[in-house]
Amino acid sequence: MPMKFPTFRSRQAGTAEKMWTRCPSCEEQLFNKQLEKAMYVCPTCGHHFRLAAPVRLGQLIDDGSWEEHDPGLVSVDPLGFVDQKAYPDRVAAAQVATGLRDAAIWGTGRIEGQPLAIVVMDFAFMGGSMGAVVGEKVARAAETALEERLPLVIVSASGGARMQEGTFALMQLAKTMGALERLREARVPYISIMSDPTTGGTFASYAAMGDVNLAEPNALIGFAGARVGAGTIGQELPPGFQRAEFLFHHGFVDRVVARPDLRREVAQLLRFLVPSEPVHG
Amino acid sequence: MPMKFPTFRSRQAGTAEKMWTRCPSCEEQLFNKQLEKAMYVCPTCGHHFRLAAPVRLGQLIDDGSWEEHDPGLVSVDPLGFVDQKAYPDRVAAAQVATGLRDAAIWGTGRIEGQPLAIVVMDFAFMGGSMGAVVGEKVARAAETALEERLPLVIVSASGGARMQEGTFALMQLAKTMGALERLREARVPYISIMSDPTTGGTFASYAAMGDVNLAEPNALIGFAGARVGAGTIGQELPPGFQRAEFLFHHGFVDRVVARPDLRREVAQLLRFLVPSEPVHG
Amino acid sequence: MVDRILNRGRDAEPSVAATPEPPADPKAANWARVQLARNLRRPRTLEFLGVIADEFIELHGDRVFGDDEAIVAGFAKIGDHRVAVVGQQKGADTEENLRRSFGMPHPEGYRKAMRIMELAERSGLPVVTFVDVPGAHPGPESEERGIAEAIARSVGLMTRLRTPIVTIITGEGGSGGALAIAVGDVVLALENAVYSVISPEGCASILWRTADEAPTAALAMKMSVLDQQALGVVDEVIAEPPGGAHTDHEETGLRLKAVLLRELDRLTAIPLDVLVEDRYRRYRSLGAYAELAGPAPTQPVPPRPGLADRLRGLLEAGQRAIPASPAGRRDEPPAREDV
Amino acid sequence: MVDRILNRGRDAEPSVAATPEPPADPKAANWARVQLARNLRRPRTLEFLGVIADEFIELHGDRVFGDDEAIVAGFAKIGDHRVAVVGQQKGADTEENLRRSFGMPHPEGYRKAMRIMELAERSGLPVVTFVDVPGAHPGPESEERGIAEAIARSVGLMTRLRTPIVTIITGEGGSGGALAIAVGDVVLALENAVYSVISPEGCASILWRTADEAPTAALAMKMSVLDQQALGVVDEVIAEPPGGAHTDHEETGLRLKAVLLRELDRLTAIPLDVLVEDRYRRYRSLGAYAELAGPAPTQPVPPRPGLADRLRGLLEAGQRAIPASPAGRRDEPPAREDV
Ligand SMILES: [Zn+2]
Ligand SMILES: [Zn+2]
Repeated sequence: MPMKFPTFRSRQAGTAEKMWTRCPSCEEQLFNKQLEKAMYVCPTCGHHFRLAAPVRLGQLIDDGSWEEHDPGLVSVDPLGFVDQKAYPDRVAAAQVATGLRDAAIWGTGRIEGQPLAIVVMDFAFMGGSMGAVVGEKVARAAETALEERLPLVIVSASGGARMQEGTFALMQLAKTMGALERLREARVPYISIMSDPTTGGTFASYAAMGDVNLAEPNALIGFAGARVGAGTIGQELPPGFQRAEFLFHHGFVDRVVARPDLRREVAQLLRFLVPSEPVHG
Repeated sequence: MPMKFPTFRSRQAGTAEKMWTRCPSCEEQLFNKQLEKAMYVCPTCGHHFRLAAPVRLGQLIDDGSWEEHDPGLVSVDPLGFVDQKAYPDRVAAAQVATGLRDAAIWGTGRIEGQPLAIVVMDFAFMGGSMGAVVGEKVARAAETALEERLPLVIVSASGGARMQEGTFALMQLAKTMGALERLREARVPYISIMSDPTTGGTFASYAAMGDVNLAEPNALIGFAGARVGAGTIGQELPPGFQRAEFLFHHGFVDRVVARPDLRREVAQLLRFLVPSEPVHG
Repeated sequence: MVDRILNRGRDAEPSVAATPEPPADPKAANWARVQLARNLRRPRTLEFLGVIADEFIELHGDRVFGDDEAIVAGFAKIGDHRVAVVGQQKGADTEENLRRSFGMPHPEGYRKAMRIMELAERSGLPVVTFVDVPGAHPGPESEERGIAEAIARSVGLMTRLRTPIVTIITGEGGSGGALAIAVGDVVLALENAVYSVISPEGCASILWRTADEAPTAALAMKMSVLDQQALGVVDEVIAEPPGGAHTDHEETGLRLKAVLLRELDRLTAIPLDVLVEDRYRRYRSLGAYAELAGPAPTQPVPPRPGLADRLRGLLEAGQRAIPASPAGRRDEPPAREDV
Repeated sequence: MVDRILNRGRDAEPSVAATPEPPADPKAANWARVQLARNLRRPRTLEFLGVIADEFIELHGDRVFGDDEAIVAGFAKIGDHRVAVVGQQKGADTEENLRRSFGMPHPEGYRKAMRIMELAERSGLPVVTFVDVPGAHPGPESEERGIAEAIARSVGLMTRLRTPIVTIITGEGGSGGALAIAVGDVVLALENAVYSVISPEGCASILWRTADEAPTAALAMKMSVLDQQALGVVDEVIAEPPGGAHTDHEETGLRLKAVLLRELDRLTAIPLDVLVEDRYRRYRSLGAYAELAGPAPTQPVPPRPGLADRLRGLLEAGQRAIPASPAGRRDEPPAREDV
């Protein structure tokens, strides 16, 4: 049951005159033009703003190298799920708000000239939740990366599995991990980049399993909701709990990378991870 | 430089009249005949006495199934090592005292009818220390197990590497682990049995790496000497530190098995670990 | 060990309290199933093994940090089949429940499971998993020691393990903590078991803003295994004795055993390459989506900063860069499942 | 990162204090080397990389428990070779020394090393290890989290890793804690490095009953790498600048780099099957023993208990069954090495 194709309005409609953004961390008022030049990192306190998928791509890959794959994938409503709102209405609203069809886009491109397959998630689309479309895009990206022996990069920004798709959303953990395991066996490298937030089932599948795991400073990264973690168990949470630096300290993140260094570090890692000549097995 | 062949005296010479043994744990005086019937487990407190290699074999394998391999391997003195005693003199004394040529014997046999390769160490031979002979026997046992696809069982009783052989003793860790890794890749099962004590380099090589790790109750199992652990770091040691139950609690021992159950459990495990038909890879 | 299991089985014989007839109203009926799935006297892995296994030897430890008693693992002989077993275990009493963290595994539990599954692969033993996991342990140590990494790795391992895997959802199948031991060639389920991406309470508190709507969420998520069978997530549902599995462990176990042995016979006859490829396809195809034709609606990718004068695009993006407040961020609906 | 390394290099430029000429007496001369090997200003992994690497990107974490800063690991470009690097790191000051546990790795350090070595294998990168490990960390947490398992596993991995491995003993090579990152296709060593199965102090306290005899033990164990080269444990010794490596990090690094690049050129030209088989043979053949002809002196294996009347054998065995007192048991000479 394909959904009716939404009409996309420009994101700036009705907001063209808004020129300033307030930093939620230091409260500084920042001129959007300046903020964009700073890659959406607060010049005052270093807060890393969440990024729209196209903006993330623009920061990472070579100009003009992007080619989106499978743009036509859209969510359906397998459960006929209705909470305070019907699932299809939530999807349509998210599409209109973001200009995306779902919470991830994938395609091929280059970073400092090196070809790669890349998936970028967008938290603004229903909290970056992973349903069948996100899972399908990750799996297709991994399968294409394997066929063409392209390194894979996934930039996560997600609250976890999409409840409105029930266990189908949960099954995306197995779908994506299955594809990534084949990629690993074929010795095609995979770099996971965790941005704010990367939680729940997204963290408990592809986000946690990079050959190299990178994270943006202070990004929220965890499995259980902190409310649950504290609430149900009634323990006090350690300082910095579920932040990128906490994960680094506990051995699950290779490097915490400030956004301005991200493109350069990914390029550098790819020069090491991609075998110059095929590895004689 | 082969050593002069020692003359072996019976272990009981001059001790034939001694009929009693005092339990170091509960101080009970135990009649040796009774103690042997009890497999050298104190009937009063359950203390597991250390065993001579032949006694251990007698408790584990089917009567008449034992065939020793490479009995002629003896230590030499590569460093010309002399401390308060010359190394060759220590070896000769140990040979006379134990009736063994070195701290381990290996061969083939059966447990409840199932063929296997087995290595048994003897703490009474220079503290069960691992030099080139012990390493060679473990490596030959593993290589034979691989060729003939026999499951391998190693019963450890050792204070660690034999200092008198210097780095040659240390290299036995690599020699034995190399052979065991090939065994694992060939999917031939290996069961490690840790008796009192299993420490230092012996624990840090084959003893720790069984597909299944069994340990006797209260056996001392650890890497660093407790003196070192406490002394150099000045920390208080947790209760039961480096005992079998401590290792079990921390996830490094599958089962703590009382001696009377050991043969049965090994036989049961072998029935699961040895593929009925060759595994189609 | 088998004796102990059998005793456990006897400990949990039918209770005098009979279970209420499921009500007619679908929401109430569905919620009644959730209650049955959560019944404290429901058999767990060791109780099932006590009924169906002739031999069981438990193995312990993750070889890294500890031994998690919320997961039991070992070798069992069931009928003519020697298999490796991995399953969740709750306690028969409070003391045991504390020891077993009320059946909520820590990372050590999943790492032990992986170790035994890899050993089963090397030894050519099929793997049977018993799933009754409300969720992975949500505590801070669980996060500190990498619960998400352990779940992801275990799920990944099971997708490629070169030996047959039979998974049985016996009670609560909750989120990634359950899936971590539930990726199989065939997924069986007991009649009153449930399977969901998040607990109904968690779902309700996020989407309905109150846990009181849990029965509504439970119905909306179609978490009964009969609904899950219709969706293809569960392959076969095994009928429970009248009143539910907790009323008759023996009968429940025997019904389960019959289906399990049939599946083991079937799966062990399939060449491993075919088996593993079919398993991959099974999960590769789960989930529903549509594929539209036409160009991508996605806006053009802006060039990297440093290149000048593209203010319009920058402004648009600027709007998107505003994060929610840290407070709101933790549960922006409908963003996330919890354990 | 590279900058930071270079700075570290500069921090440790030659000290004004000149090193004493090694005395003539062999024991004293040998002991003087041990002191040089332990010199606090001796270059460690990051200092060497600062001199020899054009690029270095450090990777962190064992994916299980933590990140051990006593071990550094990552990717480096040395000459034309892209390699994975694993090495020990001490601190340049007390604060850093505490952070890096004075260069004594915990299990997490070896597990990080294994992760990076496996990644190197998949990516076709040779592995270079810098070894200056007095020993694995001897503390209780180290034992609790499986230091022995981590060492055994790492040693085993290195014996079969399908990529070239160059190991360089740069300072103290102490026991299993050093060997865990020192199994290589070729083992190089700096002139004043030492390699032993146990620290001379530990050896002396066990065999001579006093740590004061450490210099005697050091000579008896032939722990200088020149002696180790004669034994075949070390393949090549690299001359240090006059006064020792700590007096000139730059010159030491350049000498090391020349040999390292030559070995990388050589090893990367060898087919992997041959390389790994040769490595296996290298360690398979280390150690000296003799093989006597004739029957086994071993006494007949007594039958299992329960079968009666074999009192003599039982008595004999009975004598052997008497353990040392628990106190004496910990270090029955000459039973064991320490870390
Ligand atoms: Zn700010
Ligand atoms: Zn006693």
